[in-house]
Amino acid sequence: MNFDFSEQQKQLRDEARRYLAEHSSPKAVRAVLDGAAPFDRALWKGLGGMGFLGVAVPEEFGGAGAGHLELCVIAEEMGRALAPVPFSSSIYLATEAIMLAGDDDQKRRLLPGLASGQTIGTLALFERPGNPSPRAIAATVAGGVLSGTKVPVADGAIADLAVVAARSGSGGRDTDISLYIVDLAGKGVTRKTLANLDPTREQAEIVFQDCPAELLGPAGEGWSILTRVLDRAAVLMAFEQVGGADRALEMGRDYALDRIAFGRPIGSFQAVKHMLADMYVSATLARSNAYYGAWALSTDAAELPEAAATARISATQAFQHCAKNNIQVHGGMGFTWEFDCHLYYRRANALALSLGSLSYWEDQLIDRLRSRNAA
Amino acid sequence: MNFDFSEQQKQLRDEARRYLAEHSSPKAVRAVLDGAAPFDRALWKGLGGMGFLGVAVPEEFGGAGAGHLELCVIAEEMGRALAPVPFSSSIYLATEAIMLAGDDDQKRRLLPGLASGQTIGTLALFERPGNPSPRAIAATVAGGVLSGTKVPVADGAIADLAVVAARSGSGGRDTDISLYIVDLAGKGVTRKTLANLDPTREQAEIVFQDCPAELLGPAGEGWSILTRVLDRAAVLMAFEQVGGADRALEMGRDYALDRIAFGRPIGSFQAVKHMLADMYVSATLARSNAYYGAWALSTDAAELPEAAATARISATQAFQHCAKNNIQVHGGMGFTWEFDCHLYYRRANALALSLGSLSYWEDQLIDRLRSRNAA
Amino acid sequence: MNFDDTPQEAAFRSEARAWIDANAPRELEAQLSRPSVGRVKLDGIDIITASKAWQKTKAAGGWACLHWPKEYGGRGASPIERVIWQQEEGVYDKLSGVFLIGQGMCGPTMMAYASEEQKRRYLPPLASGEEIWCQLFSEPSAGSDVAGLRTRAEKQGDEWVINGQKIWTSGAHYSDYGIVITRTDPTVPKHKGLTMFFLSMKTPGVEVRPIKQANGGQEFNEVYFTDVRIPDAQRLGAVNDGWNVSLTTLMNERLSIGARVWTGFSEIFAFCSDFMTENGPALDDRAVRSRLANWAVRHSGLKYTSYRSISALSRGERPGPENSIGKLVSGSMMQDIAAFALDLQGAAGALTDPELAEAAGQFQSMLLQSPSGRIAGGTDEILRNIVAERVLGLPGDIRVDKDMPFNQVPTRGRKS
Amino acid sequence: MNFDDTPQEAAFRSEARAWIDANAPRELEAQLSRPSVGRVKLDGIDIITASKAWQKTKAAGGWACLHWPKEYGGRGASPIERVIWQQEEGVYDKLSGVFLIGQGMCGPTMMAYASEEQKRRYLPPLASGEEIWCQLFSEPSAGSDVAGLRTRAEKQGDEWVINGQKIWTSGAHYSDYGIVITRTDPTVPKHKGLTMFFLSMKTPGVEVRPIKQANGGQEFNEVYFTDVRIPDAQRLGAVNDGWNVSLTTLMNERLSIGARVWTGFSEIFAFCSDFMTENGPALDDRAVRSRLANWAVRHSGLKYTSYRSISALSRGERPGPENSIGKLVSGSMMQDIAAFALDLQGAAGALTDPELAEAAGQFQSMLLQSPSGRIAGGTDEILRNIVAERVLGLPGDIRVDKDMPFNQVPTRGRKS
Repeated sequence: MNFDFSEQQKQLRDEARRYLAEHSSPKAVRAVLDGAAPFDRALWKGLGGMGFLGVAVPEEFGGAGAGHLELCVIAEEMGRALAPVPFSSSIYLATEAIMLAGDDDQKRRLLPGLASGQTIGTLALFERPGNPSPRAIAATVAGGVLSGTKVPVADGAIADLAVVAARSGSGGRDTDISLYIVDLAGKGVTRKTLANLDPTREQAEIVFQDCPAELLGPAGEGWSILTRVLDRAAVLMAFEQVGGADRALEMGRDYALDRIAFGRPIGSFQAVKHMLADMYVSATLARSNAYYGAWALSTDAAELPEAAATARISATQAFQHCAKNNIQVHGGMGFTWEFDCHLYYRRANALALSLGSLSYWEDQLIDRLRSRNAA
Repeated sequence: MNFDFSEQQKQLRDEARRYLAEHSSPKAVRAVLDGAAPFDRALWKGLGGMGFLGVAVPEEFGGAGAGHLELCVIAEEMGRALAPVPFSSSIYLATEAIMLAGDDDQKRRLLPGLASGQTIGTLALFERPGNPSPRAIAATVAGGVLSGTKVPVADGAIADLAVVAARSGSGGRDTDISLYIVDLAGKGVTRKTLANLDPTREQAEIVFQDCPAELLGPAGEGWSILTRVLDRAAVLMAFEQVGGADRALEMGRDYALDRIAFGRPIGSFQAVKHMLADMYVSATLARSNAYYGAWALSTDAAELPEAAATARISATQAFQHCAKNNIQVHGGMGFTWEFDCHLYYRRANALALSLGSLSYWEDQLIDRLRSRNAA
Repeated sequence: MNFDDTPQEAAFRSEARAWIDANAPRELEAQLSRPSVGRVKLDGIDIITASKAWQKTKAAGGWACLHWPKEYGGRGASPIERVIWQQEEGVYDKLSGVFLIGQGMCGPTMMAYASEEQKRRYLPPLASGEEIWCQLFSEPSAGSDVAGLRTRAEKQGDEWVINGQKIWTSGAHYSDYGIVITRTDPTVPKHKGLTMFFLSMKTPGVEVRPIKQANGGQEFNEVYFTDVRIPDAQRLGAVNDGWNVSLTTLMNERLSIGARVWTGFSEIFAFCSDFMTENGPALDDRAVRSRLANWAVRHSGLKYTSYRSISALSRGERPGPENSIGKLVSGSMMQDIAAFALDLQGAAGALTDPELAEAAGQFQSMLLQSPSGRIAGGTDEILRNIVAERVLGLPGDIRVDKDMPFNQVPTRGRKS
Repeated sequence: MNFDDTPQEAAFRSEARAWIDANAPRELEAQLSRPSVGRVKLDGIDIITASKAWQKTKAAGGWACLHWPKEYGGRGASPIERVIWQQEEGVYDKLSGVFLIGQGMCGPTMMAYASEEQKRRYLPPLASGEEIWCQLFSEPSAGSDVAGLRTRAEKQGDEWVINGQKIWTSGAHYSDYGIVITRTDPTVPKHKGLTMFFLSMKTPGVEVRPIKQANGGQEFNEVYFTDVRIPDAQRLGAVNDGWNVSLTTLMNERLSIGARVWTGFSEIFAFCSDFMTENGPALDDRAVRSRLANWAVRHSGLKYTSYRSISALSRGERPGPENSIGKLVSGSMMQDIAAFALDLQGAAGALTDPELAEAAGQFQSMLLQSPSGRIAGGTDEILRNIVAERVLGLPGDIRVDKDMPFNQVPTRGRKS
């Protein structure tokens, strides 16, 4: 058994960490936070140049042709560095959807741009408050043109193309839903950036009015493809969350060692020690579950649905827990704008909601465990 | 505002505490635990003699004619002393049901015995695993005779009479249910004591076969009466649980002050201090909620349904929490038969299930808050 | 056991109610009734201006600082009368926020330690809201461990020269005066070398800089002292007895029992009643119900705990440190409630624009504000220590610096 | 990343599997497969007898104490081979419980500190299960603080005389030998005056008394020493160096990684799938699902954490104290799971008779057993300290007794 990443994969992780330490420094993150730009374009280009964006894309489509395990280690570092770029939207969602459901022409046309970072993609799924559900999709495609409103769309205002879930029929059935590729620079697209919990990641409303839409995957199978895309994204996002949780834990640990109160490091008080120990526990469980997800993703195992839900829940809990209690360890300083604690807190809570929230994945997990047990 | 018990009520509490310290000592509790007898008959007689059993029963029916606030303070002391007697079954359930729904003749006939302790009563409600529900009642009364099986019945093997919920019609409707008084010494009654979590309180299975049954309250209103009885019992039980929680907290605190590890009292370690602080918090919230219940019960306020559910949930949580962590504070010694910690742990978990468990009362509380908000 | 007033209390209540009916700024009622997280914002009028106006009206009518002696601008009322007043004042109480620290903490300290002349000069305008006070205690290196403060005061002739930095000073930017605790002898153990003063915030050398908080708000300040000179007459209490003086201040904090409990429960219950999931109102979902029920009993428990404290006050007893549990319970509860509300909203829960977000974005604000609820005014950890030590009688933490000269206490960790 | 064996591992696995297929006591398989809380009970055969028989068979086949050197009764196997063996042994591993302490802790200590002659005498029968060993460390006044022990050993000529009391000695009543740590110098700080010995449990003056547990079970003992005389040759390590010797013992505890994780999750999932509420299977209830999902991810997290440890072993690395989290997580989880299962059962949840109770009473047993899961083998609080100190590098607790002569350390609290 080798339930760990290979030496090469670990080297890739180290490389990504070094690169991001330099190019996604707290200062760079804060430039986006403070509104200088909706994302760090230079960093995005750099990541493309390093080959990090297309690491899981086959060479024939312009990627590095490595695999999903490689993408997992990069995702972890993205989370750790709070990289202010549309990595999850473009790579976990748009690229994965096209790799999964695109025909050869679509892959040839679209993947090279996504893999290099030339093109930014996203997934336009949500239309109203609540979790992913076919019943919540009202956008329609008729005669090859899409109309409807999607909100929120992560990185929606900076993306070049969107994979859009829409109804291809009017029967109101789950099988009326298909996926489409839409050029966001095309006519009929109106976009608006919306204020959100984590200003280092963009969120938008997109109104589509009679926009040309290109079918992605078989008509009527949109929801089942989407489910598989979300599962894959859940594993990748889990690594991003684990990276964030780890960094928040480290920050808390470091502060507890440095900060003196009552004549001794606050990390010598059991209240603080045990808070950090509990953070370590949740971060460790989340990491192990993410590894399970990575194994299932990389081997396309039958366990992927349950592994993805497990990884997602565990990572969401860990990042929220570590980010929240990192502030607590820092005390008043942790609640200043100046300290970086709130960046992790914002990111943790924002990531917890993307792809569907905890209660959604809890429900999914039980359904999946039940059907496996029944099988 | 006086959101507290009166001086006389506090004196009654002190009196009950003194009496129980002497007559319901750990030694007396352990005599029942170790199986010497199903309950402490001498203590029961003594409690009757002190007037504690009939404190809320009107004087004309042989009670002290005080009120429910007085009964609350006694219940608290019963919980604190783990009194091994059928107090809750006979007083909170049987006596309350008869006071609430009995006609004048029934009250005259039955209350004096219950108030003095001469008669032990109980409520025979449950028939299968799960929480209180009219749909779970299958026992039937036809032609004035009852047939069916009730399990578990608290104090069922030692009680003299039972208030029994049974179907008076075969329509399967909630309004087919009525309450009956049944003489447990009569023919057709078969009883069996069942092993349970808390051997200081008896649990039984009762099989009724064509037993004479006397209607209590209007026919067809059994479930609505029962709901009111359970609400009243929930408040009284909450006091018993608060008493237990308080004592478990005290035991933990005392041990933490006495026990030395690493050269100092374990109560000087924050892990232990904060565990005890959290126990104090839950015990205090439970006490305040129990007072709210007591106010509603004693004034027959419109808020009683929600106050009862609130008191019940809070007290159940507090007693379980304090009893469990009292063992933890005691470490290995807390897990010996010799130390009294497990007596509180057993009682806390047993009381949590009687009258319906936490999840049942949570559901009830939300229903009740919702209807109040709608009103 | 009852919720009824005594005859005297009832008389007081109806007098208060009648006066408020006749004098309160009704035009602000609707705005003040909106749920708000953190500092209240009003449309069209500055909150300080509105607060000063209402306070002035109250002072003129004899309803300011009820429990203070009349000669210092109060009414000489009993603690329970103060609670009744608070209940009757209702939402207008939100206009007292800016005076809370001055009237609740600085005033009592002045009352205990200032000269008679000073009390007659400073207390009435404090009571009437004409002058606002702040409290300069915390420092960057002295948060939970307030006695670890480093701001120095050195005697030069009949003056003291203060140098150093304070932090988390609420309202410093609109305050006229402040009480400040300083270190006057660093060679003795930390609690023994402190001295308290009061001073005008306009004294040369005092500089106030706002702190931007994690949620983007600015409610607190840093205050820098550079060669700030004040006369010895502005000293409160004996030289090097400042720790005991500060305890007076902090004790008074505990006396102000809120008759209202804010935990976010009412808000989340209302939200779950209204919010429609695919399967109907969120309130029908058993998982939601279970969470709500648990918050309901905590909310109710805090509410009736405060009623029990009020009853104790009514009997003339002093409420104890038991009240520390309010913030301990509500702090993490609000954080949980906010996260749960966002969870129900799904991806849209990340949107913060009040025009777009569900429930006008109140849970998004609550989420970003809530970490401070577990820190400001005593961290959860300090509060648990207070409960454990002062209520349960457990031993204090081991204080390695207790008997150590302050200038030998380490200032950095990691094997320093 | 894969679950596959290396070729060597695969060869070892198939050899082990074949041998087990041919030799395991199949007649016990069904009984051993039943869920069990605490000590396993078998029908018709005593667990000790059954365990000794299987261990003897394994020893004869060269499958006992796999990682021990061959000359002491082992196989000289690698740590990963040990894990593979455990996986293949499956439910028969329940027959190893009575040897766990002897082989896992006493053996390695003997290996490190006994004479060659002693090792050849004692280790092979320990490995083959002929002789069972126990570990005599804890005392009534020395639980989490093991070094606070008071059992004295005094040198008289070439012998040591031991007096005192041990507690929580698992298996003392069926053990042949034990290792015992004693205080040999009470005038020096507590860690410095300890000495380790081994002895026959039949030595005159050794008296074993079973402890009745809170759940009614009897798995542990008190062991009294009254003028027990043993030769100096039974000393392990230097005089007053017993603390270091004990660390060898305790370190070895951590090396035994379980390939199985027991949290109660599978049991509660199965129960909720089967149990019918009024509205259908409990598994359909959203409140139940939410709880289960949270337990599922903790169970899974522990499982894959152990897989990661096994991978580290497989690479030849030593697993770290990270493994402490297993018990920390599963301890309170089992307590919560048991309480929740009873909650679903309502009033009937209080019944403990396996014939009557739901799911054969397993959750009732779990509830009563579970408090020990948070205490035995290191309390939750000690485990959090270990994680904080050894994994995260946070400072140790302040040890007031560290440099204090042991006989001056206070023994009772409350201002003593």
